[in-house]
Amino acid sequence: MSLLEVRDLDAGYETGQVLFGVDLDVERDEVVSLLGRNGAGKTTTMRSIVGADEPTVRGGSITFDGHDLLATEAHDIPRLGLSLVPEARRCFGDLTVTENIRLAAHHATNPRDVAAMFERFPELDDMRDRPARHMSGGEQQMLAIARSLVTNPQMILLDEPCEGLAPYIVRRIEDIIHEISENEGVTILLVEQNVAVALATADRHYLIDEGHIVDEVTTERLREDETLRQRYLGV
Amino acid sequence: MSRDSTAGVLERVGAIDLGVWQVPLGLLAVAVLLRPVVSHDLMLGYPQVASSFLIWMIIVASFNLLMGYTGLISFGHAMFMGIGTYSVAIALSSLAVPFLLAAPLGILFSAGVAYLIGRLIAHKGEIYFAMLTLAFAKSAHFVANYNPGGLTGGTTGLADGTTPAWIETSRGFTYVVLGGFRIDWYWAVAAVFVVGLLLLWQLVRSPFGRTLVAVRENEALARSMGVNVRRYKVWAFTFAAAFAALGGVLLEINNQGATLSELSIVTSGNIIIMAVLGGANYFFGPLAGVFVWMFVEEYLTDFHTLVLPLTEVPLLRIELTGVLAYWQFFLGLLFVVAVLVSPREGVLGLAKATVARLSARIRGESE
Amino acid sequence: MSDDVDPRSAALGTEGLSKHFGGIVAVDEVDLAVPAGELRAIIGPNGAGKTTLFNVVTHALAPTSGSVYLGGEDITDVPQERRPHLGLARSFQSNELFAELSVLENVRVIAQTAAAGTFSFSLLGDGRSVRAEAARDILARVGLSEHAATEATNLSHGDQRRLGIAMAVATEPSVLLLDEPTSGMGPGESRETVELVQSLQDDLGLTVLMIEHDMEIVLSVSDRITVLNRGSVLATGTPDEIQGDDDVQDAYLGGVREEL
Amino acid sequence: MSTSSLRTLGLARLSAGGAAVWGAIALLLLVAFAVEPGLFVDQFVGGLVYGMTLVLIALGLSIILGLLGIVNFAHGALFMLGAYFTYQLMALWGLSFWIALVVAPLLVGLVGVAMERLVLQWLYDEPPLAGLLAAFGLALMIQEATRAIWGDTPLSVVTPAVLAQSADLAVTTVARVRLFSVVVAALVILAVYLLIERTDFGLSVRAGVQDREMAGFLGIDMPRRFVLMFFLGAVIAGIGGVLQGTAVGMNPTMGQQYIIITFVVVVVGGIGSLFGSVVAGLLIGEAVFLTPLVLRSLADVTGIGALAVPGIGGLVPYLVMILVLLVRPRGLYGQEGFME
Repeated sequence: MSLLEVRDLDAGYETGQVLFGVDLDVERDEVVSLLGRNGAGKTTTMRSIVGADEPTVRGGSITFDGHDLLATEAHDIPRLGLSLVPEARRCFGDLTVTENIRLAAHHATNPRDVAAMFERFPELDDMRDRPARHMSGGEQQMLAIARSLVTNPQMILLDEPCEGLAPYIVRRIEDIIHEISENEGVTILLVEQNVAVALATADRHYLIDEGHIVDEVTTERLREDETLRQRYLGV
Repeated sequence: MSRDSTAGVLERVGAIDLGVWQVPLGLLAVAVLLRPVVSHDLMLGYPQVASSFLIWMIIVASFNLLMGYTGLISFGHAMFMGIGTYSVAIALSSLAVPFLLAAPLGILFSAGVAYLIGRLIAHKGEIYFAMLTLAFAKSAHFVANYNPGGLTGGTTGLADGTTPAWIETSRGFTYVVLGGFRIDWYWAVAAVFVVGLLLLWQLVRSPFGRTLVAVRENEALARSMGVNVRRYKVWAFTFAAAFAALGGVLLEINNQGATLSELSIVTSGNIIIMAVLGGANYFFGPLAGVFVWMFVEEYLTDFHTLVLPLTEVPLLRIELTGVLAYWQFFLGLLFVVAVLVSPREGVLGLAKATVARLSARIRGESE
Repeated sequence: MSDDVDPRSAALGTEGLSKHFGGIVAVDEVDLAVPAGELRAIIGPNGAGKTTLFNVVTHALAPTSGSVYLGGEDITDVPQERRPHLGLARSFQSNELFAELSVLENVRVIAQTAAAGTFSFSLLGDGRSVRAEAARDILARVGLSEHAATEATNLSHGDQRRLGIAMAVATEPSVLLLDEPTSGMGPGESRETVELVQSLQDDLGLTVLMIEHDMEIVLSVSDRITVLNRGSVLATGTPDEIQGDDDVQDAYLGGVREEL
Repeated sequence: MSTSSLRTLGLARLSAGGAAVWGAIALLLLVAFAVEPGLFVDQFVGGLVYGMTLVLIALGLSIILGLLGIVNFAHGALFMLGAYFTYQLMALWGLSFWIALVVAPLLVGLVGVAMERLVLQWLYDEPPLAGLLAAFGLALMIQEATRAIWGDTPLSVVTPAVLAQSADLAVTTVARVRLFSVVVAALVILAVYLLIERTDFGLSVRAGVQDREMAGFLGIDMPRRFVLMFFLGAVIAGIGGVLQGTAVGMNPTMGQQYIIITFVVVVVGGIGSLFGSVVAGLLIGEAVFLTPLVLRSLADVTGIGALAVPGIGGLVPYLVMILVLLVRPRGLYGQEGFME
């Protein structure tokens, strides 16, 4: 059985349905990307998986490591080993870097050592006591990943980690994705608009358009098939 | 259920659609029917309070111009009413200015104060606006209590010489005496009520009033589409104060004087409760709120003993004076329930929806 | 590649326009000059500052520095609510509506504002009939006539987007800023919306700036394209020029070429 | 409530104009002290007691507002219940003050939890107006219930013997119970500060104030924390009520009177800032008690009798608020964009 299984997921907001029968599977130790344009339903899929109040799930099932996520309270989901690095990072701006990480560790069942995270992310070490709001976008992204990693998750959902970041930071984040998947055995579902990041990091790609999974392709195929990219991703 | 869809249901079930006449006829009906209804034996049984009902309806409706139509919550609305009351009382008792001159001046003065305060605070965020109106209202209360120059009468308020010569009272009834005619005070109030609320209705249905609704719905959008949001708010605040003062002016004669309670924060709070209780979404909502509030107050505080099963066969006597003196507890409960169901619908919204649902069922429509 | 028109005489121009949030530079020294009648697409990756640019141009946010010109006039210090009356209108990325008003009323209130000014004491007459004809015409134009009496919040997503355009048009603009008018629409609906924009532009003689992420649409309809990246203008040019530009490919298209 | 708001304290941001104002105030206080030292100290202690009481109510109000976005108008009613529960425990059931000091706040806490579970929790996702109105109705209900149970007339309890005597402060004597109130209030404030700033529980609450949903994504059970914080806020207000009831007495409108001034405190301090609430509470408490004295001294010194406006103390909080908000639209330590 796959680590994460999404079956026939229908979800939406008050204004209308967004997801129509979404199916996706992520196997243990895989890096899988979910690609699509703005408004295609990527973030809605992510929010459905982690049990956010909005969108409302209207049908289908989501299973993680054998647990039915739709029957699990949102705040219990991280304890199953599924952690979210949300879009726009959402670090707690008034809390310091250490506090942000400590907070996450405190609410995990089997957390990693907080101090070890600073070895893992040396760029955060100098700014342990700095409020997150005074950090650059790239630094906040590191913090958001560290905050997730400290909970010692089986799987991380990464929602647009490279949005609005300078190319060299994008490279760094690509490297981090490689490291945590290969060296630390964390499974990753990556949501991206930036095809290059997905090509550089993921093994397999789901293409989502207008709330439907329209294709599931290998990195090879996505690299070569320009019409495919044109059609669903606008590149 | 929202306003338009409620109206839609009513239309579908064939409720009478009077179009543009609905509000004028409704106001007329309230003015004509209120006294006979409240003075009926099954209701309050005495007619004297009916004029107070109408006056408070004007005041609470003026508040709803702010809350219901513009989306501004003022915690100091009683101040503007009280300015009207005190202006007339001072003019009559100390300045020997006739009522017919004092009343419009009082209304203008109230509007002027509101305009200045509005210029200062109308653009503030919801909570800040509410708190600042409260602060100004407290200040007005302080001034009246301080009794500058002996004008406002301090804690005792003003009573002596505050009734114009053409007002007569006998056996609890008040009359307006003009030349040889003696008109019941209630009908004088009713006339002002109908005219005043028609003006208010025209205000909310005019292009100006529709823009206020747009401001309530989405301030940022209104601004980006070319609406000077701040000025609209200032003028809504000013007009609301003028109509509140109109009520205050009538209250002066009705209560024969001015008391500090007319400027108190508790009164402002009661105005909010009445508006919400009735249904801020509707023009007639505040009127319904005043009716419920005042009826419950008068009725329950008068109600002493519940005898079961019959007065003639008193098997069980329950002494209710002790409980019903605390009628505000039950109103508070009703209020909380109304807010939980829907903050802007009130009893009128609930009643409308219920009527619509019932008549739909009677006509055999499935929902 | 850049604009070759003087921003001070263009239909819409900016000079050195910047917006900083604390230490973050959201819009960085942007120079734009959009000649009258042009359909200009604004593209760029997420977070490039496209919407912030619109906010600064319309003064929803005060610029940190720089100037904005509308039809040759310096409007940098003109308050936000005055700008629609000078001919500058916008639609929003999210569906901004007067939720509890009917579709017709949404448009009518704005048509009435356009006719009467930023503030008007018109206390006489029925607000529901003033400018109702004009509003109906606009609804007919955008294809919302049948929904005129519907409460705006009950419209479908696509119709709400169209209502947003209708409201912007109701201000009687000369320059129209559209923020992702097709977002959340399917290809068919997107196509219709873009055709609607084009027909409005032709009929009303509008200058249009349109933020759009669908490259197919952008390449096929725009006269010229401005590419924003991290707050500043990366390139401006015709669709052909932009497609052939290596910088643009690198920054906006995520360096796919480099990977290939 | 955050470390950054603590950092904003400091004279560094005082402008020249601000310095002049504070200088003038200091001078006026000196004059008042010189004219009537005994009365000055008396009033100063009075202001301190009053200010501390305001802070105790403001803390809970501010926490609930920050965490849940609910303007809890009923918080003053909880304060009042603290006083009446004290009366019930001491005067009617004959228990000691020390038992009341512990039990009454806990009972108030339970009322607070009932309020949150039965009514307010349903309004978290509604616009702020709904919560405010519902709390308004709850306040009315509690007030009427109090009148029904304990009557309309003001009540008081017998001060325990240890606290009944006076303490000698050289220029005047002050009832010990008032000093005791100040000490207890200060300890409570310190405890709240430590809880919020130094514990993991406080850390999760601070996170929740900033981004409730994200805190949930990290595995924090926010609804449970809402209940706990509501309980805590109610307990603190209850402690204030016990102290007030013991030192001064109680009546059924005290909740209403105090909640309004407390809102003034929260707004002046800056919505969302616990630290601001503490500063503003003490500031307003002292201003209420010292302003009349200062004006009277000034009238004595200058010979202008009109300066001594009787009853001006009651108006001072509102004047302070109008001034502060016109100069600093977010209050003393308010955060940008909060509740605007």
